[in-house]
Amino acid sequence: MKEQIKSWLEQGTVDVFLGYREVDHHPIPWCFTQEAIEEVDDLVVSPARYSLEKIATHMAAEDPDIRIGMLARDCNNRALNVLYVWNQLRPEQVVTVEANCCPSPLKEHADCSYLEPGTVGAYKKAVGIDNHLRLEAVEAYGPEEGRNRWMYEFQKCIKCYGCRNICPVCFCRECSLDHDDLVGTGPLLPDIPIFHLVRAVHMAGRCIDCGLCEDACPMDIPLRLLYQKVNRIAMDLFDYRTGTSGDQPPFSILGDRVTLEPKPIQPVTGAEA
Amino acid sequence: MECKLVPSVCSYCGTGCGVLFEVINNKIVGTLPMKTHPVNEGKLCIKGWNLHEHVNSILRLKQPLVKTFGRFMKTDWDEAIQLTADRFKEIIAKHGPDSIGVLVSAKITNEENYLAQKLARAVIGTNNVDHCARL
Amino acid sequence: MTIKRITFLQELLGLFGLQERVHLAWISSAEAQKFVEVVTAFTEKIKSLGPNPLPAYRDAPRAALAAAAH
Amino acid sequence: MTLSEVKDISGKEGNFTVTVARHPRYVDMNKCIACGTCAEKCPKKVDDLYNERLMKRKAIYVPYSQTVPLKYAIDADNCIYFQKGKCRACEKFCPAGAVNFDDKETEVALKVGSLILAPGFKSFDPSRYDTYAYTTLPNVVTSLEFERILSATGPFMGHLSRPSDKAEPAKIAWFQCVGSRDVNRCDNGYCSSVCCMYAIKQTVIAREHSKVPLDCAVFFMDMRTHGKDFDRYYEHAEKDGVRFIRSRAHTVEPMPEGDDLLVTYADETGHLQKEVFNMVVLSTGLEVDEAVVSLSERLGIDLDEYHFTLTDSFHPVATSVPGIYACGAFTGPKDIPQSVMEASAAACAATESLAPARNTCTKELIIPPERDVRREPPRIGVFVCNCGINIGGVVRVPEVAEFARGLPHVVYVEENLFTCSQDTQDKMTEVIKEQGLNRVVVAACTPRTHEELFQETLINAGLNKYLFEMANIRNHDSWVHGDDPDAATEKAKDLVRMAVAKTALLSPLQQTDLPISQSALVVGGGIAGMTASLALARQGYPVHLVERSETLGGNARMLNQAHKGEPVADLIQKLTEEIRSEKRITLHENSVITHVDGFIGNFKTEIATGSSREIIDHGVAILATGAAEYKPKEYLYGEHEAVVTHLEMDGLLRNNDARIDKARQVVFIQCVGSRDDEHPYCSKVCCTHTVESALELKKRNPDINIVVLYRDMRTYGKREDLYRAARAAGVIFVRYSRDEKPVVTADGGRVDVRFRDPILDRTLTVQADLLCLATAIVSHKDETLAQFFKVPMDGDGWFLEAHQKLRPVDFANDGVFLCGMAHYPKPIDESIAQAQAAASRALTVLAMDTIKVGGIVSVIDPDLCSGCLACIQVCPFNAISFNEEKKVAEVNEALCKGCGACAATCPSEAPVLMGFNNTEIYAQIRGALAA
Repeated sequence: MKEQIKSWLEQGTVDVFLGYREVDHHPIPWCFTQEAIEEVDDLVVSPARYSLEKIATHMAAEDPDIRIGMLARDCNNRALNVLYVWNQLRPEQVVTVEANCCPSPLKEHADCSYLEPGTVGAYKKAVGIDNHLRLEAVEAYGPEEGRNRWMYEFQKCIKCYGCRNICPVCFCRECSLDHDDLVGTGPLLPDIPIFHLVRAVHMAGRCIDCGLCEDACPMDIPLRLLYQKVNRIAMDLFDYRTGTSGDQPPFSILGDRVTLEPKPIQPVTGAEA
Repeated sequence: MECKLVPSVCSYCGTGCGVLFEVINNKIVGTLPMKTHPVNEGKLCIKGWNLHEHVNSILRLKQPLVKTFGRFMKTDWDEAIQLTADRFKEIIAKHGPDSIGVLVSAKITNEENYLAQKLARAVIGTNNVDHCARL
Repeated sequence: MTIKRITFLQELLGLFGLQERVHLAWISSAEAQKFVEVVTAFTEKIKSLGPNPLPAYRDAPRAALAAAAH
Repeated sequence: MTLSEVKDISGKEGNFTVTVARHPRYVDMNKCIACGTCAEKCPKKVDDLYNERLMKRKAIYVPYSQTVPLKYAIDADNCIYFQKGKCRACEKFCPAGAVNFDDKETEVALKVGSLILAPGFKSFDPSRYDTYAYTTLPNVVTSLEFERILSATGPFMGHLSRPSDKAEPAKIAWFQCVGSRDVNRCDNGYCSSVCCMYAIKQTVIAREHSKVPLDCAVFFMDMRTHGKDFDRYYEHAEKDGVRFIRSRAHTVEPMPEGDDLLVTYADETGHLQKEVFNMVVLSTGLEVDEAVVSLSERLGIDLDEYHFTLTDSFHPVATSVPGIYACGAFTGPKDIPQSVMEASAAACAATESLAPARNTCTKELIIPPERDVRREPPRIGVFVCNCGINIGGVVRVPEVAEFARGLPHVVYVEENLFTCSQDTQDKMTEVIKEQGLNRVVVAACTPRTHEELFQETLINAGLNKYLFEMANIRNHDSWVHGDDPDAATEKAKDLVRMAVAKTALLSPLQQTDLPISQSALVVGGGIAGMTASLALARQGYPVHLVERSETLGGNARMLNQAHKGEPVADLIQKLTEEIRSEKRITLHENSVITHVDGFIGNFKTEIATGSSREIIDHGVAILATGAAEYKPKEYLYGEHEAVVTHLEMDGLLRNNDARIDKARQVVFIQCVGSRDDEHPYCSKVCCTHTVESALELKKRNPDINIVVLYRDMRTYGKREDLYRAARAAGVIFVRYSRDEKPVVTADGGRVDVRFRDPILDRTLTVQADLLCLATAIVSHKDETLAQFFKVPMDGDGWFLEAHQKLRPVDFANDGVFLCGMAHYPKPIDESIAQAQAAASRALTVLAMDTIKVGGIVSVIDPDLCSGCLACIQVCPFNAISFNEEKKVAEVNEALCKGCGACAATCPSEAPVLMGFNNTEIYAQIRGALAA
């Protein structure tokens, strides 16, 4: 692998290569270049994941013609696909070296369960939502239970914006979550659940289930389940599987033929008062 | 294109979260939590996430200012420190050392905080020392 | 497209049991009667569902809600 | 010119003098404010003709609430003063002093170059159908009466009630072909074309209005739903439970008790049936009024035996007098889309010879300079309209006005009877100036109809026209909450509060002038394309005509004759010669379009001819790409030589093929590939074509046996004459149903056609020498072209016009028009009319030097755009493009229609829809929730 990367850098196939290197015993993202090609010997496949593709978009924004090599797990590849779709990187400017591990159900390669979220306490299991649950289990909550559990989780939010900041496919220059009309600045709690729903809506057809947001959340909010849900809806409605290819996003109008029928107004059954 | 991830410690409070500064072409463009840091384990609060903002802020003070005739004028460190010392002496002479309070911050290190209270008690002679973390 | 987006919203709100509070209908400017029917039916429905339960979560202490979750 | 009548016409084409008699109105149009006081005070009640005598009006009246101009008039024949010499109550009470009993009839002489006659039609009077008892039974109504009963402005305010006792009917019958397709009880041998569709529409609307599940039964002979999407509507109604009974009901009798009606009819098997209905609607046909007949006689216009204009298929809007054109139901019974098309076609034909005189009698509009209000604090004026009693009858308008006075930034409030009346407009202009208003809210009706009018007023007062907002307290309020004045008044306040909240934040928007390229591109060299090209060229504009094949003429080259018998080959030859000799037309044969850029007024199209490419500039485009004959996969087509399609049959006839001479027995099967799952539409022309072919075969060999297997014979309009002639000539017509299609098997050189005769109720087999399949017309489904011009296609592949009734040749994308079979299957005369109409619509663009762009359009803030292209994906008008250099999306103001889809999609709020930005909309929402 290291030889491959060296030859890419030497031959100018790529201008930079994004991987990891240990600095003071911490594996951190490292940008390898031809000038310091000897550093490639220190390259590690870190178990700690950073969003290399996000760094790549920052570089591409500075220099649109830059060619970037990247160490890529499944999740990185999915993120790259999404970034191609949304015109933030061009497929022809990126080459990847595959690394096998990914904590998502979407993973195709080796098991990397060691990256999955830590254990969850009894209280959270009882009144909140266990980060390990499968989406089906969350969908099965009744209306009131679902509301209580989700709102318990959202109430913990300290509005650190970590979920957005860490997200490899969040690239907007100005985010709707910074928009005064949608999310007021200052107050804690943030406007719940608006804050989380606005983000969830924007994640539909974008979230590649890398788990970085949940990893970064100081309050252990089960964000992955929330975004899995919106992606599931996008798949059911638009037949769109996020991150699987560089195809255009589902939310286009021209040539679209809809066979759905609006739902009728059902009378209230009285189950919920 | 030069791109570096530089490890550092968050300067906002005393917790000491590990951060990585994303530096592209010698400009800090972003802050990331350090995943393997034992203190924050890959998490940050909103202040930590925005460290790079105040580095690049146009409002950031890069040299001391002194207010003359109601307006802030640029000055150098020697003059600023001398002026402050002179004014402190003047105030202490006129109103006594207790008329001075020292407020310290979580943005400086523990050692610097210790030194600040030492300055207050031993040099100025006041017990009026406080810290933002106590507010 | 509208129907997909609204269905999307309904599904998402389903997590909180609020999907019933969004409704989509197509009414042309010539269909005053239908407009009245749809709006009346929907208003009735919202009234019977009661006030939006979400604001309570903002204001109520977390422990009380946790207890309610049981 | 209202209340006016053409008395006489002299002169000839290019220089007519028209004498118009202007009947006295007895009301001064300049003074009348249409307040309605006169009608309120008038003691004389008169039958309201507009409402089919189902209700009363006064002797001083406006015919209906949307009358243009909205000015009262005195009906002298019924006025007590004119009849008996005293009263003058209206004069006494009129607050404007508008009544003038001394008004006299005047004559005006107009000098014009051409004339268009559009006198419309008269609904057939069914009194002479004695067994339907229209004159004696109040619950037997005509379709027009029923239309008024369903109308919100009708006698029962839109509540479905029957005339005799105002009870809500639960069971209604419709009788089709009353005064149509009938040469026994009247002389109307033609089909009125529209009644099948309007009857279905009435069943659907009646069921929507009805509080009980309404039982609707339609008694019909052939269901003629041959228009675009009409068959789907029919099937939908049938699926919804409307009963369609194939029978001509013969008697309506009163029930001994109550007002119900006993209908007697014979069903298809010949059995007599009796059924009781609460109401019967007679679907009366369309006729030409006697007054129109006498006018035509005076003008020397030749009429046919049914009093419609005598036109030929190739000049559908020309009359026998050069320079006089006709359109609408006067040229033959037709529906709204066709009438609208013909109207544009007539405008095109009538202006063709006058083109050199264009823009010689125009006046320039003087616009006052616009006041810059950007630095002023908002000063809002609110005008609350009573709309006569439309709003004022429900909403307590004074209370709403008082409420508006207390809203922030509101400095002036006024209440009007009709805010839209001319005098109020003049006054509004004054008020804006006097009070220094810089924003205006009108609480009245819908911006859809009135926004432009009020914007005009703002312009006249020196204000930017976008500093205006309407609160729709009529359609959204008084009309829907007519039974609850308290709630309606509260809602009106909410609507006003919302409008004011938004208005305070509005900022002036600018439109800019963009020069347009005054030339046209016509795609498709069939009859429609050639007609449109010639029409535009003769109006003085350069035309590029692009034809894919090496010959002009399209499908028409395979047709022998139009339905009135005119040879098609002659027409193609004439048009081809004219195209080739017309110097303004550049003909691109063997050419295709490979790329299109631009928008209305400024298209750039790349045309590929062989390997060479040419880029042309044009201001408008007309799509006339036609359609194709369906090649069937059933009935042994392609497997047996006796089986041919329509066009192949025309070929055999044209070449005098020996098979025609030898044939003893010919069978036609209708709806092959039409009205089925694959093509759920009617191909419109096949029934007529079949009877034409059958008549031609009979003419050549009177002994030939012909059987036509059909589902519904759709020989609409005057084509019905052909159908009648075919039956008279001995052609046998047998109906089959979709579930039980004929079966065709080979039998040596002939084919056996087995089918069930529903009247004999037996299965029959006919040995046919020739089997002609009336095959469907299918779309080319040219999606590339659709994408080039950003125009939509419906599910069947027909180009989708902007509005099926009112804008039948326009696209939603400005500057692009359509005609011919690319729109829907249609016969030659309709294609020509539509081509002329498309040319006419295109002229409205070409005749301008510049177009206005901007205003309510989306603007993308480049600082916020991340270049994710989501807005480009979602824009239905392809108005957004990506600037590769700046890496941001940009909106083309000329293409943007202000739908806001981009603003809703953008994750970064980068696009702002001007006039509807987030702050304005949130202010409006907060206004809504503030109560």
